[in-house]
Formats: sequence, structure tokens, C-alpha cells
Amino acid sequence: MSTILIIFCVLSAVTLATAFLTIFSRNPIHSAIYLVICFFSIAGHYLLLNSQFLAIVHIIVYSGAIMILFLFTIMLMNLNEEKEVHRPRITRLGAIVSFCLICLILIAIFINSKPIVGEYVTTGEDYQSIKVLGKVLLNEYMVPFEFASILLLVAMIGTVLLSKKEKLQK
Amino acid sequence: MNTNLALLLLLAPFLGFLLNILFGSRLGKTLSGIIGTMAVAVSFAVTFYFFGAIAAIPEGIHISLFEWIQISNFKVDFGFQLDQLSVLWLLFVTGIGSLIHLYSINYMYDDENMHKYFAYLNLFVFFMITLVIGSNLLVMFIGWEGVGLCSYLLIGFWHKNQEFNDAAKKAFIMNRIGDLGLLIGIFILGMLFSTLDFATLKTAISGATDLNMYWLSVAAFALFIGACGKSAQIPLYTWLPDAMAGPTPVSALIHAATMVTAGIFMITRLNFLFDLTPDVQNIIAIVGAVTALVAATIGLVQNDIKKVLAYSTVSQLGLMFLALGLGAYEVAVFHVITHAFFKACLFLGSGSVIHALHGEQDMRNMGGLKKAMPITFATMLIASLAISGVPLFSGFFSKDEILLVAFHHNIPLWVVASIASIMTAFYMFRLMFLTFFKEFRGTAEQKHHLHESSPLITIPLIVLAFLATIGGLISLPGNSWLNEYLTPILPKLATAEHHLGTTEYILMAIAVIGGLVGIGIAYAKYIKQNAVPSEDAAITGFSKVLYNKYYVDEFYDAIFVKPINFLSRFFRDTVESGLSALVFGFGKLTNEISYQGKKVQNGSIGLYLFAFVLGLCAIVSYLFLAQ
Amino acid sequence: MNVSLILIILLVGAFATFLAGDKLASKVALLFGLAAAGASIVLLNHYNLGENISFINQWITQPNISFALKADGLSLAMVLLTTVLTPIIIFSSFGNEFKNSKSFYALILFMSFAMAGTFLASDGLLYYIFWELSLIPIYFIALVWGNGDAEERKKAVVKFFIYTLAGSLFMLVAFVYLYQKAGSFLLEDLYKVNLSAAEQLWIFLAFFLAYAIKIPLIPFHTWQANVYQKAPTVGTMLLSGIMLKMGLYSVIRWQLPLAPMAAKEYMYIFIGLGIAGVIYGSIVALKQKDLKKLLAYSSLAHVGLIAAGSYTLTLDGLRGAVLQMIAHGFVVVGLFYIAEIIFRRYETRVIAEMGGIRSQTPKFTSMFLILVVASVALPSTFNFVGEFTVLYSLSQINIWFAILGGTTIILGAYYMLKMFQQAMLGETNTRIFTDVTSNEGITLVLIIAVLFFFGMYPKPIIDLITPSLEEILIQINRIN
Amino acid sequence: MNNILNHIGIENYIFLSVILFCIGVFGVLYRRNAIIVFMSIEIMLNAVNLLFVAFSTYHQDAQGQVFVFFSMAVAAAEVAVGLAILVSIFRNLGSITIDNLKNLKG
Repeated sequence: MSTILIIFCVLSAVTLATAFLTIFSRNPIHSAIYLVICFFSIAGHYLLLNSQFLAIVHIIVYSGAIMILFLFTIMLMNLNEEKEVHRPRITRLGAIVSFCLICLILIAIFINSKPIVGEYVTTGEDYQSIKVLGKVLLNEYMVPFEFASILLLVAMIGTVLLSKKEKLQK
Repeated sequence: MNTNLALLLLLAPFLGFLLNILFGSRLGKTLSGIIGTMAVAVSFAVTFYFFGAIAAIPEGIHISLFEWIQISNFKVDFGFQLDQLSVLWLLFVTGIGSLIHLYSINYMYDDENMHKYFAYLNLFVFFMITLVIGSNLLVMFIGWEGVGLCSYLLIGFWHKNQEFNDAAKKAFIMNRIGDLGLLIGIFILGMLFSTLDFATLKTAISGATDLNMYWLSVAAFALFIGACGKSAQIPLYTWLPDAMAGPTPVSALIHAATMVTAGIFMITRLNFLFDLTPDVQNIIAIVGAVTALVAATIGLVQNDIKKVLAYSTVSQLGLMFLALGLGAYEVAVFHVITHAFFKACLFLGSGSVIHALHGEQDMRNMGGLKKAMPITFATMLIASLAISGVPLFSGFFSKDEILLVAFHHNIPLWVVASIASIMTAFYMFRLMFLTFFKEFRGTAEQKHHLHESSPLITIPLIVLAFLATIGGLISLPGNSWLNEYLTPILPKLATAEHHLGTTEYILMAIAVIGGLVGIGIAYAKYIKQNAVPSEDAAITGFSKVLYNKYYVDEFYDAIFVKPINFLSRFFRDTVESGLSALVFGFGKLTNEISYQGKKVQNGSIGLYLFAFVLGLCAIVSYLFLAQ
Repeated sequence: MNVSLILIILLVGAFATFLAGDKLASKVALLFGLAAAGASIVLLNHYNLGENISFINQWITQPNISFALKADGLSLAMVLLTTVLTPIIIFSSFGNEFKNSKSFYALILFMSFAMAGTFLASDGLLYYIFWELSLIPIYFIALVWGNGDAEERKKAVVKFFIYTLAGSLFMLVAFVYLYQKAGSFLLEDLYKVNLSAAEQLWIFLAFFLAYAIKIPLIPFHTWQANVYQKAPTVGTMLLSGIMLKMGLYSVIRWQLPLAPMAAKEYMYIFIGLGIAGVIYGSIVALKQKDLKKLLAYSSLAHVGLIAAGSYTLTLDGLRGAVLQMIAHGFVVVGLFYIAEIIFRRYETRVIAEMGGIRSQTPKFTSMFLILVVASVALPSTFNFVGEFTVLYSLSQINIWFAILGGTTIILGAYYMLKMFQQAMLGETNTRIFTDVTSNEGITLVLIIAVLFFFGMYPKPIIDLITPSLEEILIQINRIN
Repeated sequence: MNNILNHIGIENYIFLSVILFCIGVFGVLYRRNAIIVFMSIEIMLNAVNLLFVAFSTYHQDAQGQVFVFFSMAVAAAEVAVGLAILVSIFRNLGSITIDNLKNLKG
């Protein structure tokens, strides 16, 4: 058991556990907090995979921006109290069944497709430093990159428009 | 030259038709009548030219104008064939046609639509000429159907009366039943011999060694059905008496002299075919004899002057078919010609009477017209003598020959035909006596206006009566000009023997005596006993059955017309809505399914998501695990 | 110079009519209709001189669809029928006022465009597109400008639309299946596909459903009478004069050569169906109260005979069918126009409410009668040529078919004359009936002239269509 | 370069992502609170992102990471818009329980 494996196991355990807790927490605020921890652990995975750039972006976007949005929304709606009525038992049972089913199927698929994956070979080439990524992003993916920015702009406008209070019509 | 003249022959009446139909109302009545008459007279004149021309060309003149219809195994040209038979027919069609046109100028002068009358009449002559001179069965069929159409138009000429229109419609439809038969015959001949041309057909049939006799018989029988329709034979005869709804000159031209003889013309034209099918010939003979008898019996008790003549026509046509069935085509043709003369004369005479009585047709309301209308009386008497078979008049020769032939072939048929001719003599003189003798039985108003018709009416009568008297000369027993003339058409005439033995004289005597007996009975009853037929309601017993024409119309109505109409209503009301409901049923089914399916789409996002996940599982597992 | 010119003229005409505005619409439409007729006659000339007037172009590579307009004699004959009838139909509507007439006339031209396209297309999918495209204008024409109660009209028209659409979808399925086999939608490529007997049967039935509804054959005809009655007369003319012929044409062009084995195997059934239509249509027509409905059922009878002729798979049958299609197209347009003329004066289509017209209107009566006798196939009219040829082909298969099919001669005369008698004859009607106007007269005289000219001299049309029908027969008789 | 996949193996990452993804699915089905549903969706997105990065490392190809980058951008936009919608729903209906959102029904 190498150190790295231990780190991976720990991180994975944190990820899964917090994900579960996110769903099962009765209080949305707690859910949000757990989700932040989950995202941090995923960022840890990114670091483990040696992609520092993504890890940082991930923390900024998810843990920073998105989660703040979530928290604000929750607070705005004043949902910190537990008000939710649980779903009927049959629905919950169905949810669990489908969870198991989809797990099983996806895992089965990946096991099935293992021969395709093949052996892992390192060439030692640099492919994920910020420098390389930057080049790829701004050469090859220049246009999508710009589109992404337009998307964000549109999203911003849309958000403003949606959350603006409509005038009451008589 | 011949082509142009043939076209002139054909198109002169057509031109008359066009002029009258397009400009008739502006031309004025007299002019329109003159145009109509002249158009036919031109054809008559041209016919004389051809009559002379074909004397030099025994095989006839064949003219092909253009290619008309194309069938996979043959082509049909639009062409003419002017040979002895067609010229003979043309002579009396255009000849009697001209006379009747002339007659009509006066007869129809009071009618507001006189120009239309002449237009239709000209069109009729045009189609009749087409029928007669067509070089193949299909061109003949144009004329065949065309005369049917004109007959429809002219029977229903007084179209404000729906009963007349019914009669016109009936005539057209009954004719069409026959036409279907004719078409079927044409199809079979076309398939068997790959031609419809009379000349080629003749060579093909006479020259062939391995003929398919079964199909040949079927074809002949089908053609005979066509002839039945046009020439009013059992079972398709009922339209002809009804056709008397038309103006009387029309009855004379179409329903006595020309159109109804088309069936005889066609069978004579195709004699080479019918000669090969003895079974069909037997059927023709029997149908002819039975028709002659049945129509004669009905004629015995009719009171409408034109109805008597109509049944007499049916009866005489039956005799002609009898002759055809016995293979004596020349005899049938002979009778057609003499019949055309005396029957046209009779019809025109009755028209003169009706004209004088302002539309009265019931003989019970006539009588004693002899003095008022001497010329009409004289001409009609001559024609009646002719039709009754009194010696030296034309009918005697032709009828006698039919009876002779019948006697030689089949005694029972001879008996039937003889009885029919005795009856003919009886009812014709019944007609004469009731109309012209004794006292006038009509209203005083009518009596006051009684007068002899104008020369335009009497001249044709006189001409026809003359012809009815001397018509028999064309085929005297033992020395027949007609038989010689027709030899190119009927080759076996060349070898036939013409001798008159004791049997023949005895038969002749029997026929003459029979005819005189018929006249005598009529004289005894209507002159001596002064009998007048009773009112409709008072007719009883077998006479009532006869008076109602054996209830054949009612019978046809019950088994054909009513069921078809019932079926039509049934289809319209039940089947149509049923089928419609079936189609709508599919729509309703879809609606119902969709209504049930709609319940799944209850708007719950949870359910949608659940379905989505399940669907995802299904698709993914199918894509990756199924292989 | 190729056949796409006709389509372009018609399409451009449709747009130009729409843009011309309500006042000018009818005249612009007529102009373009005449231009299309002229173009098709010019093209016919080129074709007769042996020039290639087809237009074939790759359209979509994946899937392999071509924009193929192939003109042979058969197609040209049908296109001529369309382009000649279109101006006549447009001209016939000159006596009527329509709301929003620019759309109305534009739709007529558009429909004509789609129908001409159907007759010309030789690529399965293109053909299918034109086929369906022609449904849209008639739907609107019948729905918007139709007569009678709006709710009932909607019901009838929607039924027609859905019904025919449902039928044609089966045809699409058949085409897709054929494409799977052939890798192309081009007719020549589809001919080369070798299909087993079972496959052919399915293809045949799929096509049959589409065509049987369109033609219509019994028992798929229930949409017909109602739509004919509800649609404006122009729509009815388009439907009965041209659109029905799309189905019949397609039987000859597509169904028979693509599934010949099935066609031969089940020939008797389909001929029987056609003849059943003849008898059934004639008998139902007898007791119709509405003039347009009566004509609809008479149409059913006639197309039944045409279909029976096509299914005989003989040269005579096919040729007779095509001749009869053209003849029937003209006659039925004329008869519906007659119904319209009466409606313009008496505001009724119920036969019992007419009567006694003849004594007031000599010209109108004559033309009506001529159309009636043409419809019952009196010799020397064009209909006789067609009917004779079809019946002859039926007698080649079995004489009983000819006899049963021939009952149309009797029954047709019966119901037509009965109708004529009730509608026109009898005591003079108290209401005034003015004789035909010059516009009406010109239209009717044109139709009558065509009927009689080709009735006496059908050779040009026979010569035009025979080579292409022979080719189709070769395809039908190819050895699988 | 010392690479992690030599030590752990790609399968582990696959399992991790799959389970994470399924937790997300489960959350979507299980909860009625729209915000939690939204969070579950984010978890699913992240599971996929993680797998992207893992395979990017595995194939030593930068494209996977670029893709993740884009997906993050899209996720950000989506969350912003989605939450705005939720806010306006809340404003109109007074709750964000998804069972109440039945306006999709035809």
C-alpha cells in the first residue's frame, strides 16, 4: 500500500461520504456545507492527478462561486428550517432501486469495456501544465473559449432578468 | 373522288345539324326545315351515285380516313365500306329520311323548338349513315350508340313531360344493355381474329380452319344481344312501345324504318360469322318467332293508335329475326325494306290523323275519318293491305318468303309466324276500322276542326304508299333482283335454287287466306257488330293481361329496377355510414389511447425523472450489455 | 430546356399571385397557368424531337437523394393534363368572388406545382415530398373556402387529410425499406433491387394503401363524397380532375414495376376490387340527392374501372387506364363546373330542387348533355376510347371481368340520365335561369372540344404514352 | 514524473466516479427540495468531470482537461440561471418542492 493509495482512499471516502450526507441532510444549509467539502475533496483528486490548474479553477468556481450562490439562495428563501415533507415510501424505494440498478449497470459496463482501455503507458511528455493547457485553450479551442465567455455573459443577463421582480399586473 | 363523296354523304346531315343547332333559332322555322331536309336529300342524291358506282365494283368501295383506336394486337381505322348492303340501307335511310323531313316541316311547324327537332333528326341521319357505312365494328358502334342518343333526344323531345323523359331514358338504358353485349362480342372477335374490320374479318373467318367454335358462338350470341337491344326483341323490347312518346315522324323514321333495323343490318353484315354458329342461329330464330307472336298478341288489344303500330313493328322485327335465324338474310333484308315503306307510311298516316285531331291518340275517340281525310285514309289502307300480306302489295312478297323459309326449316316456327301474321292482319284492320269508318266519336270541337292535312304531309304519304305497293317488285319469287344484288355479300345466294313448286303455292295460299281471315274477323267485329273497345277499367280476363302487355314492365321493374334502387338506398344509408364509422373508429381508437396515455403525463417532475432514469438504464444496458 | 421549367413557372406563379394582391390575383394566376401550359406544350415538342428534357441532379448525398425529374411520355401526358386543366380551372372560377383571393389562387398554382412534380419525379423521396406537398393546398382550399357548415366541413376535410396522410406514410415506409436494399431512391436503382415474393407483397400492400386511399378504391373511399361536397368547386375540380390521377399514375409508375410478382400473384383480387368499385359507385350514385355527391360517386366508379385496367398488367390495360384518366379528368372538371353554374344561379346542389332548366337555357343544356354523354362514354368522345381499351384489356384477362366492368355502360347511363332528367327536364322552372355567360361558355366549349378531338383522333396521345408504357411493362415482366 | 496512475489504476477512479454519479441520480430521485435536487445534479457533473480528468491523465492528452474547463463554465452559467429560476418559482409559488410544479402537464 503506497502512500498515494492511502491518500486516494481517504479522499474517496470523504467524497462519497459528503455526497451522501449532502443528500440525506434535512437542513439545506448543512447540505450545502457538505457539498463544499465534497467539492474540496474532488479538487484533491485533481491535485492527485497532477492537474493543478483544474484543481484551482474547480475550487474557485465550485467552492467559491457556485456554493456561495447556493447558500445565498437558501438563505434568501429562508429554507434553513426543515419543512420538507418526505416523499411517499414507494418513491423512495424506487429511488433506491434505481440507484442500485444504475450503479450495477455502469460498473458492469466499465468492467465489460476494460479490454478496450488497455495498458497504461507513460511517455513523460508534459501535457497538463498551465502553460500547455493555455496554449491548447487559446489555439485549438479559441472559438469555443470565446463562446464560453458569451455563454457566461448571456447567463448573467438571463439571471438578472429572471430574478428581477416582475411588476404586478392588475 | 369517292372519298370526298363519301364524306359529303356523311357530313351533309352533320352540317345540317350544326346549322340548325347553332343558328336554328335565328333562321326561322321554314328555313330551318328546308336546311334539314336538303341536308338529307343531298345524302340521298350521293347515295344514288354510289348505287351506280358499286355496280362496277362488286367488292365495294373501301375508304380509310385515319387511324382511330390502337389496341395491342390491332389497330382500328376510321373508315367506310360502301358495298351493296350498305348502299341498300343508305337508299332507304336517306330516302325515307328525306320524306320524313319533308313531312316534319308541316307536322312540327307549331312547335317552338322546331330547329332543334331538325337538328336532332339530322344528327340521327348522320349517325345512321355512320352505322351503315362504317368499315369496322367500332365505327359501326359509333353510329350504333349515336342513333341511340338521338333516339333519346327525340323521344324526350317534349321534355317538359317527365313521362316522355322516362320513356326516353328507358329506351337509352335498354339499348345500352344490348350495347354491352355488342361490346363483349366485339372484344371476343378482336381477341380471336385481331381485327374488327368487316372485310378482314370475313377473310379471317372464312379462311380459318381451326376456329374456336365455343368462343365464336359466345361472340355471336353477344352480338345478338346487341341486336336484341337495338331491334327491340325479347327480352329487350319494352322500350319501343314507350318510345312512341316522341313526335310521330320520329317514330316513323327511327322506331319503324331505320334505327330498329340496325340489328338486322349488323347480323346480315356478319352473316359469315352467324352461319358458323347454328346454335346461336336457332336462338335467334326462336327469339324472333316468339317476339313476333308476343308482340302481335299485345297489339290485338291496344287502343293507342301509335302503340298498335309499335307492337306491330316489334312483331315484324321478330319475323325478320326469324328469317335471320334461319339463315335467310336476303329475305330479312327484303322484309326490312318493304316494312320500312309500309310502316313509315302507317306511322306518318297516323301522324296525320293525330295532327288533325290535335294530339288525340286513342282510337276509341276516333272513327269516321274516311271522309274528312281521304288521302290519309287511302294511303294508310294501302299500307295496311301491304302489312297484312294481301297479294300484289309489297308485304305479301316479303312476308311470304319468310313463311316459306320457316316452313322449309321448322314447321312449329312456321305455325307461330303464320299465327302472328293473321293477328297482324286483324289488328291492322281493327286500327283502320276504328279510325276511319263509322261515326266520329271525339268531341264536337275536334269534329269541327277535322281537315285533310297539307300537301307537305300528304305527298310523303303518297310516295310511301306507292312504294309500299310496288316494293315487292325488287324480289319477285323466282326472279329476284335483290338476291342477285346481294350475292357479293351473301355468297351462298349464288348457288341457291329459285324454283316455285306446289308446296310453295299452297303455302302462299294459306298465308293469303290467313291474312284475309284476319281482316274478316276485324270486319265482322268492328263494322258488323260496331264494337268499340271498352274503357280501361272494364277490360277483364286475358284481354287485361294483354292490354297490360303481359305485365312485363312491372316484372322488370320488380326484379331489376326496384332491387337496384333498394340496393342503392341500402348502400347509401347503411354501408356508406358503416364504412365511414369504421374509419372514424380508427380515429376514436387513437383518441382513446391518447386519452389513456395522457394520464401518465401528469406533470410531476419526480415521475418524469424516474422514467428518465429507467429509460436511461434500459438504453445503456441495451447498448453496452446486449452484445 | 428541361421539365423543371414547368415547375419553376408554377412555383413562381404561386408567389407572384400571392404578391399581386386580391384584385389582380386571378388574372396573374391565369397568366402563369397559361404560361405553364405553353411551356409544357413546348417541352412536348422538344420531347417529340427526341431531345432529353430530364433534369437529374444530386440533391442530398447522405442519404442518397436526387432531384430527379424524368420526363417520359407517360409523365408528360399527365403533366399536360395538369397544366392544361389548371388554367381552365382557374378561369372557371372567374365568376365567383373569393375572400382573400390572392391566397386562394396562389394555393391553386402551388397545388398544381406539387401535382406536376409528383408526375415528374423519378426519385422515390422527391416523389414522396411532392405527393405530400400537394395535400397541403387542397386542405386549406377545402377548409377555408369550402361551403356548408363549418364544423362539418372541418370534420370532412380533416378526415380526408389524416386518411390520405396515414395511407402515404405506409408508402414512405416502403420507400425506406427499398432504400435500405438499393442504396438510392432513384427509380432505375429501385428497379434493380431483387426482392423475394414476401417482400414484394409487403411493398405492394404498402403502396396499395397509399394509392387506394388517394384514388380512391372501395372500401377506402369514404372521405371522397363528403370532401367533394364540402370543398369549393375549384377544389373539387382539382381533386377529381388531377389529384385522383396521381394515385392512378403512381400505380402504373411505381407500384406495379416495383412489386411485379405480387401484382401478378394477386391480380384477380385487385381487378376485382376495382370492378367492385365500378358497380358499387354506380349503384350508390343512383340515389344521391346532392349533385356533387353524385358526381363523386360516378368518379368512384370510373376510377375503379381505371384501376382495374391498370392491374391487368397488359399494355391495353395500362394504355386504356392512362387514356381514361385524361378523359375522365376533363369530363369530371366539366361536370363539376356544370354543378357550379347551377349553384351560381339557384344556390343549391340538391337535384330535387332543380328541374325545368332546359326550356330556359338551350346552350347550357346542350353542353351539359354533351358532358353527360361523354361521361357515359358514348363513342366518338375521348372517354369511349379509354373505356373501350380498358374493357378490352379486362376481357383479355377474363371475359367476366369485362361483363361486370361493362355494367358501368348501363348503370352509368342510368344514374347520369336520371340526374339529367331531374335536374334539367320537366316543367319550366319558375325561377329564372340565365344561360351561360361567355366565360362559362368558353370553359365548357374548351373541355368539350378536347373530348371530341381526342375522341376521334387519340393517336397523338396514344403515340406519346405507348413507348413509356412498354418500358414499364418490360420492368413488370423482368425476371426476378 | 511520478504518476499517480501507476499506483492506483484507472479502475478505482472509474468506480469512484460511477458511485458518485449514482449518488447524484439517487439524490435527484429521492429529494423533493429543488435546491437539493440541483446539488445532486452538480454532484453528477463533478463525477463526470473527475472521470474526464482521470482519462485525460491516462491518455496524457490535454483535451480532456480543456473539456472539463468548458464544462465548468457551463455549470457556472447553469447554476446561475437555474437558481434564478428557482428564486422566481419560489416567489410565485411560495415553495420549491418539485411535486408542486405540475404546470408541465398538458
